[in-house]
Amino acid sequence: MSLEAMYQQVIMDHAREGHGRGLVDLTSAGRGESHQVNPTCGDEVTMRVGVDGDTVATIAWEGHGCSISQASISVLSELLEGESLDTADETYDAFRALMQAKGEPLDEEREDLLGDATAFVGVGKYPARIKCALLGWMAFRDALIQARTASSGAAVEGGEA
Amino acid sequence: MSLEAMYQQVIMDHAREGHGRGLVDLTSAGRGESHQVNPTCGDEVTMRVGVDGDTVATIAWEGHGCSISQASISVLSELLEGESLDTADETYDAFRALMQAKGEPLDEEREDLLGDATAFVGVGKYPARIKCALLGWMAFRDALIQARTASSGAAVEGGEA
Amino acid sequence: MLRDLRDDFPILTRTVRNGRPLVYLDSGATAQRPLAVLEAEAGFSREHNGAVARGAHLLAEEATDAFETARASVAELIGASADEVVWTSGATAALNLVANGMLQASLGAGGAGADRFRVGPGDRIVVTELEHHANLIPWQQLAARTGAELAWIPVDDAGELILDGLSEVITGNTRVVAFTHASNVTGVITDVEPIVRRAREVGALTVLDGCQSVPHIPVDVAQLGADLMAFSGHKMLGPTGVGALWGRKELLDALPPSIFGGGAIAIVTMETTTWLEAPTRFEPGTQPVAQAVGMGAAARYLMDLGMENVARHEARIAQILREGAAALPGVRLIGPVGDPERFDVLGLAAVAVEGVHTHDVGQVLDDRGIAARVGHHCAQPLHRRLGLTGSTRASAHVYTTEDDAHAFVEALAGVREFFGVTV
Amino acid sequence: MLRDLRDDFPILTRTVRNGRPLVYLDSGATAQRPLAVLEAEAGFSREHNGAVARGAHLLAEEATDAFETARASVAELIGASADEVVWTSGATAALNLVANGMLQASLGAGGAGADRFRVGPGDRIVVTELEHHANLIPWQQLAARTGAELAWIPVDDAGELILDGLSEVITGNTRVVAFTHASNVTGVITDVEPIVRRAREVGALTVLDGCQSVPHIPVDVAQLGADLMAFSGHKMLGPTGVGALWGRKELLDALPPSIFGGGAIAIVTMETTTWLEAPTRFEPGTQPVAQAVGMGAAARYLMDLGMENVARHEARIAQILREGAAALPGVRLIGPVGDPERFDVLGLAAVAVEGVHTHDVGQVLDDRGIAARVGHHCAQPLHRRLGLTGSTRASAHVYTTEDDAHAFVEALAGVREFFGVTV
Ligand SMILES: Cc1ncc(COP(=O)(O)O)c(C=O)c1O
Ligand SMILES: Cc1ncc(COP(=O)(O)O)c(C=O)c1O
Repeated sequence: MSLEAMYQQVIMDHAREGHGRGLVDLTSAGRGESHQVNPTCGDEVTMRVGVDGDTVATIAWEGHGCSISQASISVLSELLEGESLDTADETYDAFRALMQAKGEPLDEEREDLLGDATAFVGVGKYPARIKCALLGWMAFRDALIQARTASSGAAVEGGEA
Repeated sequence: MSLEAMYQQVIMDHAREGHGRGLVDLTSAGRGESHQVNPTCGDEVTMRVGVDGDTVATIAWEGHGCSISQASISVLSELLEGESLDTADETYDAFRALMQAKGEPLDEEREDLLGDATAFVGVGKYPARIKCALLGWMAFRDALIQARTASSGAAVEGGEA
Repeated sequence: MLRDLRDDFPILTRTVRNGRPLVYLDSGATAQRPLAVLEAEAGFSREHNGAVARGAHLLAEEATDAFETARASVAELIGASADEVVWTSGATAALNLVANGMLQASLGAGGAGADRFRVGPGDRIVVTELEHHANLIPWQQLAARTGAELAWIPVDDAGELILDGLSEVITGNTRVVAFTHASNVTGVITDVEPIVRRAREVGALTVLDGCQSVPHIPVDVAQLGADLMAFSGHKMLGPTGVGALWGRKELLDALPPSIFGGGAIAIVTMETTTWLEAPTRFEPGTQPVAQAVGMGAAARYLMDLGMENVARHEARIAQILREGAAALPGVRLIGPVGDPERFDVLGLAAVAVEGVHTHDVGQVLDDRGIAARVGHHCAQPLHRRLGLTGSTRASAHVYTTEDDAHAFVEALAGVREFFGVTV
Repeated sequence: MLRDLRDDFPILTRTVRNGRPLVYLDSGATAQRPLAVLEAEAGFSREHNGAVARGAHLLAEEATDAFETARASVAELIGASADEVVWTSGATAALNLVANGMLQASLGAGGAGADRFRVGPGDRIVVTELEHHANLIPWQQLAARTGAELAWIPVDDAGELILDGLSEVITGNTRVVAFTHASNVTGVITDVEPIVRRAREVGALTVLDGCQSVPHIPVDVAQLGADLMAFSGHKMLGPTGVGALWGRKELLDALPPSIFGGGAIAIVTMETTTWLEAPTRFEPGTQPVAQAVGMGAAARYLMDLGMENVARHEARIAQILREGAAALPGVRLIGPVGDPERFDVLGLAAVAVEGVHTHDVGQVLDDRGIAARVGHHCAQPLHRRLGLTGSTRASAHVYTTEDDAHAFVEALAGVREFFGVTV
């Protein structure tokens, strides 16, 4: 595989653009925050996720890292903000599957879900870089679980009040 | 080398006889005692050496070990009790040399010094057994140094009195 | 039974003293290695060597892959999952990792999660009287440093553990019970269940020394029920320089590390360090990578043979060694003859010859090309308890033949005569 | 200069990504091994494997002999005597052996003889700001466990140690000063003399990290004047899984052990243990025997080449790497360019490329078959001090060619363009 195939233009663009960058304060009832570190290189991300009912309302983050990790966080932010919780789960699973696929494309259904994120297919060929691509997704996953718990807790509390 | 060549009859006899066995109380002005352990097998010897003027007056010991270590202590006791300190030193050096000689005999002069102890020549072929043969000699050396120090201390004190 | 596998072990074709063929009966000390292991280790160095988990280049990737695949093989051998297996430099290091982690915890490391590892005055640490020094001294010293009390399950005159009074030894204040899965002297395979049960009752951790079990009998950590287990590569047909600690993941994640360095950490400042999860937190510095690959190959080799088959083969050897030795006049077999049909003893026999020192016995064996072990086998307290300073041990592995075992018994039969000892 | 020795290293003929020939520039992480080492290690296992210092049989004798001969070779390489060299599983283990021995002493082990190893509140432990984690965390944790204070010799903006204010850092209450002989990031060879002198003035022990010096330049412990020094086998063309601690004999004899097991002891009862002299007291359990034999062969290989020749060869590589990298726009060389004529830097260059993350730099290199190292190289505090999270490092050894070094500089020159970064 060529270097150009790994660093597709979509990735280069996202790495520069950084969708969702900036740690805004969240206002949704369901809020979660996660901090993840890649121990090999010291790259870090802090991500906040806000949940509104069944929807991922907000994704906001701050961090630094390689172009793969930065682009991956940017794609994730663009892809999942405003999506349903179910779609977020499925997309997360699809992205993990893509990383395990050793450079092979997934089925059409999951490719559709992943959109721009399919550009990361080449990363699956480089085990050392999978951690980079997953850094933001791990943070998202972790923050989302918290946000959901908080959101359903708030609902229950609300119900009790 | 055959087993018989290592376990010469002299060695077998000394192992049984155990010259000098029995930890008698020493009365010489110069007295020393040493305790040595072979860590591989836990064999131990406690040896007392008494020095009178220029002479090794008494050698007494207690301990347990393999036939090589026991025979070696017995030979040593028989060989050095009553000898001059100089002869004791030379014999000690000769025995150590014999152990390093990898089974080859030493020169005639040192063989004469060693007497029965030349029978241990075969041990030098077995590095793991050299420690066994040396156990008593180490104890002797150590106890002798103490005895000498005590003896010359006593002499000085005596001189001062 | 086992296929004919002598050709897999190049060293077995060697001759030793007086040109005699080698009869290797010292596998309990260190086993010989099959070509599959030698090749895995050397092949790794020749073709794939790189820094594990640290580089972004191809060799680093291949090395990481080989290293982790080996971990999975070793885990499979003992029925564990890979993230519960920590590489160490050997079983001794693995046992010390636990005891020294508990020392670190006792001195305050590890926060609240490390509470269960803390010991101090009023607490008890339990071992057995037949432990190998590697599973005694770490605990003895942990007790000495922390003020905890060391107690032990005693052995009877035959060298067997006395499990009757367990609840008086494993008392309510016991924090950890460390014991061997199989004795390297008596050959007896420990009845693990009552000890683990009693330890659980009082909330004590259990640490198994699997050095002599993992290489010789089927071992399934889930079934054994202990919390942690140590074993070595070189005793299971693998290389020296590598071993493993298995432990329940949640325990390993909470145990403070006691060896510190690179690769095991998340964030390091001059003042503080945060650690990664297990197993990585316990693997600072460059690991024995080629050796781990070799140990993985050894695990594969054993699994291909089938551990049941291995155990059955060694039970047959045990029978020849133990019944043979026990029947000789003036020879004392340490431990029971056992019933190899029930797999209650290992393929080894340690004996004391009346009137002949173990070093002298060993010399006679060596003269006949038989490599056995002499001395206290790193179990001084057990020997002392039995009124001995040492013994002579023959111990088998997959490549040991019945002829090897017979040769030992036969040589032993002539020892007393050679030294002129008569009853 | 060096003879042509590429053929000694089988892995160098490999191809990597896209069928490109391997350009191995990650020797600072782990070096490749010559056939002489691979053969010594495998040949030992194939023909002489036995339990060291424990058996009375021929194989045990041969194994012991090979193990001790290897120790003598390693000692010779650093100008020490054999009984001052302790085998460990690596440099990380060796450094921890010292720090954990001091912890044991601080908790009361070792009697009066261990007084000089005790630290506690009011005492100071000194390291430097550029240490590898392996020579930082053990001391940081020793301080945390004992209440001693950790202080460090700082680095300047260029990454060089500031030796001007030594007496403010190494104060009268300093008990130990641990510092690297050569930085694995800046490549600078430490001016050992003033640090040792000041440490002696205040009666502090000195512990050198010789990981990056012993494999690359002539090292003579007597001349350096430090008290203890750690180094690894795998960085000096030897196997993984083995390393060494050198120390003055009287210090080693007094330092309490911190890893406990068989073989290192004189007498063991259930309650107490007495230890043998060094080096044996620090070598419990089955040692990395085959690996020690391999490390001995590596020492021989280096001595046959001549360490002056090795240093001269690597100085030439250093020049190409460092001058080359420093001259590239948007590339920051960490540490000074140095004057390889004066042997003040190692044959390595760690660089930060403006606007491009080290992982991305590494990917470009990897694509060209160049194996370099990316990340913080286990020196987070140094990188943080320099305002970086990571860097990309090329590091050489005896087999590195000038072409290898040029290939790195050339590939580096194209990185920023590939990622569309312009000044
Ligand atoms: C300067 C320095 N110290 C210590 C170490 C640790 O050595 P090892 O990983 O062989 O234990 C290294 C290697 O990573 C190093 O470069
Ligand atoms: C029962 C037992 N435990 C522990 C050990 C120590 O293992 P190692 O020397 O491989 O660290 C041994 C081997 O000598 C053993 O037989």
